[in-house]
Amino acid sequence: MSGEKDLEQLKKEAAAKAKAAALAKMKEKEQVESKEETAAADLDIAKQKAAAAAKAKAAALAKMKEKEQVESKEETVAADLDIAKQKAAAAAKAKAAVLAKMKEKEQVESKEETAAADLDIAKQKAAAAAKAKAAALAKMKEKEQVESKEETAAADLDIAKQKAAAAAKAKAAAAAKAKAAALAKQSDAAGDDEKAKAIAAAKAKAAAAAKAKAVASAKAGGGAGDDEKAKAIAAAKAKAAAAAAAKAKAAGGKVEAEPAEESKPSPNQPYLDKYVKVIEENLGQDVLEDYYINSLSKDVPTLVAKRESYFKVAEFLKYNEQLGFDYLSEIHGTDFETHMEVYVHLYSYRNRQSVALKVKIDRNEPTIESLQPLWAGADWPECEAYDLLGIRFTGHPNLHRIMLGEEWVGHPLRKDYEPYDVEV
Amino acid sequence: MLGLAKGLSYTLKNLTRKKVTYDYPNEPLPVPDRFRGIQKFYPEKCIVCNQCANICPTECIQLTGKKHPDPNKKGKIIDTYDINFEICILCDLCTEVCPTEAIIMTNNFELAEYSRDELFKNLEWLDENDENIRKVNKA
Amino acid sequence: MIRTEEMLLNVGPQHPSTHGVFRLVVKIDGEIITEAKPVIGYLHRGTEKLAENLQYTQIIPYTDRMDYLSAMTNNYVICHAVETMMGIEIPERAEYLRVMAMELGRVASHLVSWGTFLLDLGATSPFIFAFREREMIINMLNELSGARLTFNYMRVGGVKWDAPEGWVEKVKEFIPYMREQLVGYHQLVTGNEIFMNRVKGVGVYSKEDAINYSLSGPTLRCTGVKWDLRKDEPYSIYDRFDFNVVTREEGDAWARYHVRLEEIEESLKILEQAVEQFPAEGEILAKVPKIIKAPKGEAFVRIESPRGEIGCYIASDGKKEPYRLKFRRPSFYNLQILPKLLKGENMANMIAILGGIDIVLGEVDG
Amino acid sequence: MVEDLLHSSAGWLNFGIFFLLAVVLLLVVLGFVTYAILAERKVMGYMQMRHGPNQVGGRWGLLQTVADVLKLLLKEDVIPKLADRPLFIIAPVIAFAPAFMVLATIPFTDKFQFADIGVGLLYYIAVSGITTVGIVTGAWASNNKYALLGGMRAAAQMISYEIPLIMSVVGVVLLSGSLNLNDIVEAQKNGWFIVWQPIGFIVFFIAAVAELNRVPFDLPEAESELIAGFHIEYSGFRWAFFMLAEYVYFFAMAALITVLFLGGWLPLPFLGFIPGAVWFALKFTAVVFILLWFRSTFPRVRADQLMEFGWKVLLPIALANIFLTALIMELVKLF
Repeated sequence: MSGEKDLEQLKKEAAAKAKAAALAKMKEKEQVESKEETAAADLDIAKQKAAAAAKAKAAALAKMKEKEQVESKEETVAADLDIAKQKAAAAAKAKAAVLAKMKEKEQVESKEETAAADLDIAKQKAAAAAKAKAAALAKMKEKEQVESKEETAAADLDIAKQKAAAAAKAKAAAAAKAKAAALAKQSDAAGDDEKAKAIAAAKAKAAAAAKAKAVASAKAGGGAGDDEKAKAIAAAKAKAAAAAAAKAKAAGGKVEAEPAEESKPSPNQPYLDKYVKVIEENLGQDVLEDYYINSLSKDVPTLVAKRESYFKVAEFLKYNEQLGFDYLSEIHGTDFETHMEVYVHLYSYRNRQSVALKVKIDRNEPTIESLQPLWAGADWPECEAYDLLGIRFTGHPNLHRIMLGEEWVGHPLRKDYEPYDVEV
Repeated sequence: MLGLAKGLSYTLKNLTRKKVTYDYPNEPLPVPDRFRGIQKFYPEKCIVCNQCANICPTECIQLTGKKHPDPNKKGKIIDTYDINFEICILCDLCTEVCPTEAIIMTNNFELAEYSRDELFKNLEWLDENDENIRKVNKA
Repeated sequence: MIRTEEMLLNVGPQHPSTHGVFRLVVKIDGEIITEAKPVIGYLHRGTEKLAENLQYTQIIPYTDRMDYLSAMTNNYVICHAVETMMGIEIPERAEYLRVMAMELGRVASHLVSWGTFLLDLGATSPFIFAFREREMIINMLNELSGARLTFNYMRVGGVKWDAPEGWVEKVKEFIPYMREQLVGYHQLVTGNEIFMNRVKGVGVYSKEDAINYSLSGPTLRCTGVKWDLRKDEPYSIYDRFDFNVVTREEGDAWARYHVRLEEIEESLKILEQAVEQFPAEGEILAKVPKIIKAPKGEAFVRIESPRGEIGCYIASDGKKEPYRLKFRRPSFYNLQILPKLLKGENMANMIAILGGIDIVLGEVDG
Repeated sequence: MVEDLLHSSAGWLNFGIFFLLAVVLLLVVLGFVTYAILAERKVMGYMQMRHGPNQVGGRWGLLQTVADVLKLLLKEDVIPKLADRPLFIIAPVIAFAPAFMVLATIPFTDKFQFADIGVGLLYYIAVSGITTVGIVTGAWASNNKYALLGGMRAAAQMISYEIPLIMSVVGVVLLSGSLNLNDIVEAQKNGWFIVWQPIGFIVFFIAAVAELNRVPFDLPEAESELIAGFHIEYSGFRWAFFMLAEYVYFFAMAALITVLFLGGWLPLPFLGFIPGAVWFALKFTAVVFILLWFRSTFPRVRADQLMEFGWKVLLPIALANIFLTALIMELVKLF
């Protein structure tokens, strides 16, 4: 409660507007967590003094830019640039988040700790830049998009400035570690309290920061794996560190998949090796983009085909003597915002083995060969993917909007779908 | 022909068997204690934690709280509490998350109304819905 | 000069034998179908889209409404997918409760399938008899979960409720009763010459066709493919039970009818063993975080529902809501073969074939 | 009584008497239909382990059908826009009138009969065929594809089963030596024709069920295939007419079977003290019950199998039955 006076002071100085916004936000149920993360990430950013960092980040963000997100993105970029120049903005923002959090009953104790710490920082800094804060608040409200963006951005910055991001920056490390811990140790029940505790603990332990940093960057590598371009930047520098971290549980990214196998070989590894060997022998080295064991999905061997060789691979999987995947269990598409993905789950009754085949396709021009000529069972599911995601399957005999009808506007499972209403 | 005769003998035997139907509107349908019916709400127990409104998959619960009238006491008390039974699917999640068992299920399931508006139940109605209250609410 | 003309006939979406809002546009020459085009989507509720904004716990009630005749398996598949991703071990008692609930659901589902199939063929009584037994199952599941159809019983990590007092005994008593009734079913229907003429050789497809068209469940096993995920890719605790995978070779409506009825018997066998092995006490919910978050990545699991292979694909970005949720809905896949089967059949066979595939429209349309 | 009237001179008085009698019979028939429907629902209910109607008219639901009929009378009369209006209106009448006409020849007891005509049996079969015309007319006039399919099925079924129906009674006619229904009953004094003509009875019974469009031969209105078949577009009282025709035929056919094969009003040996009317009612009820029993047990036959069965099984058997009967009669005469 030592920060009580300071709190009053700061309310006058900096948080007059932020408080109102923060109070309104309190009622938004799921945002606390993302706010924390955002705040932490912003703190991290705020500590970067070089303008070059902001530039690099802006570039990274620009790469991810999707057409529908332009507006919010511009806000974000602007905000980040400001932040990079001024420490105060981020601190105020963090405080706003902290104030919001304070009202949450369960977390009072740990949060007050955090608040006190934050206030110290906040005091050092000049009066809050109202404009930057407003932009930041707006950003906070867009939880999903912003969060992922921030993650990547923060990660990029970390990598770019690995030297600059010294262990002394306890706050950034703590936040990163908390985040990493939450994501990596899901099964260990990383509740909100625990995370808050982690922040406090990490603050005290500056030594742990270096390690947390490594984890964070490793994770960044994993996160970036979804993004082709970010991967190019991140993977180059962080790959070695990422492999060392070997967070098998964050194995969504391909980067970690192979090291994970080394640590614990999957029972299905021989099958994967066999499939890859047979495919590469017959179709050449460059038909597969990637292959790995998906340890989250009952160790199913997963092949990622290249866009142009997708049909060839599928055909081969069905007709090759050694593979013989005669049963199509499932085919569907997913909109990953940076790209579309078609997921095919095949099964061979002859060999009693499954395989998952994936292919990434361009989101703006989602066209792919139909598997209907190979497996008649792909007929309707492909229509469904066309209907709900807008993926066009060339060579499909009767591609129609199977669920919604031809007159429906838009493809609902796309992440940028807006319901069309004639009356509006 | 044998198969036909077998079938005939089976149906003939059923003529005298015990009837299995319920005399439903005349006699209330027996339902087990766990049965999920229309909610009952205890305003005095509610601490306005919003968990029920957050967990509701159909977002049919709306509630507002107000400051506690007694200035010495902290926290909030419930001001309005509405459940829209047009979209409520009686999934039981609200009672599952409620920390004080302020909202619980009853075994009443008859909810037919002549107007859709009447399916919008407010705090008073939910408070008065106090028959056949479920005995066990948490596993 | 007699001129014949093909008629375009709309069967459904409101038709007593389409088992829901399913429409079939058939071109008929007299009563012979020359072309059939199924039209679906009348019951599409966008479960997958809705799920993107719901927590995993909140999705479970939605799955109840997909295959509403065996909601337990739907509950299971989503929980199973999340549990697989998070690597949660389920307590033994919860596993047994799940298995018993699912197998009771399977019996109930096959009973409805049996009753409605015969109702489609014009026999009214079997439907009522099937519902008599189903009512007992539903009452049991009602006692267990608190609802008759939309159970919302399973949770990630276990089940919501423990078995009430005396429930396991009720299940135990039900098993011999159901066996006795099955004998009656065979007496009433199976040997009936009219029935046999209606179903034998109707809607035949080969093993290759069945696999090619991604059929699963009884529609696949009726062609002689010995494939049951409970046996071949055991999930839950199915590897502890001794039961057979029922297959037939004919691939017609008659074979499907038999596979379903015999599967009831196999389910009863599983139930019998589950009741025997049921642990006297134990946890029913594993230690799971309060807010369930699947780790970043993706998973696809499939299990055996009464209608076939029900699968669940989750792509997660580590949040409490799935990034993408997709159900592999067996009825949707099974129905694809319909246009092929209907070509050249007459109206009466159309009903028999459709009834034999046993679709649930909530599942077809998602 | 009726006999005298038939031979008396035509006049308003006689016409009035006839008219009155006809109305009485109509009411009796309507009463029968009312309770036949109730009986059907009750029997089916009991066989399916439920109660059937039990709300209107006491716990037996005695007024249920009355309430249903009242409801039908009060319903809006809907005629589809694209229907053939005159035919649509007249079809239920064409379907119903013959059903009532055939009742005239049925001898309920030795005294109670409206028209004792020499070719009673032929009259019955000939007139009953007209109903199908009404059904086809209604089906066609509805301008609905399901109705059309149902109507076509009805026509095909009538043609296929009318022939075995007639052929199977030829044996009875040979034995009794008359087409007059009274004479046929009298000829059964030495034993019912179900005993002398078992094959004929079975063929006749099956064909009769098919003629009645009842389960397992209810193809024209196959609920699960054609939804309601020929009367899909009919509602209210027009629909009631079709139902009425169906149940009056049900009544007539049960009566005819009683007369032809079960000895009409004749009592069982040593039980002659019970009046003929009671005997007739008992036998008649037994036939009705069997038909209802069928309904709650059997699935529906498929259209092509129905045709095959009629032409390839029933007709040859019926012809063989005639031959066999004639042969045995000749042999009996020889010795």
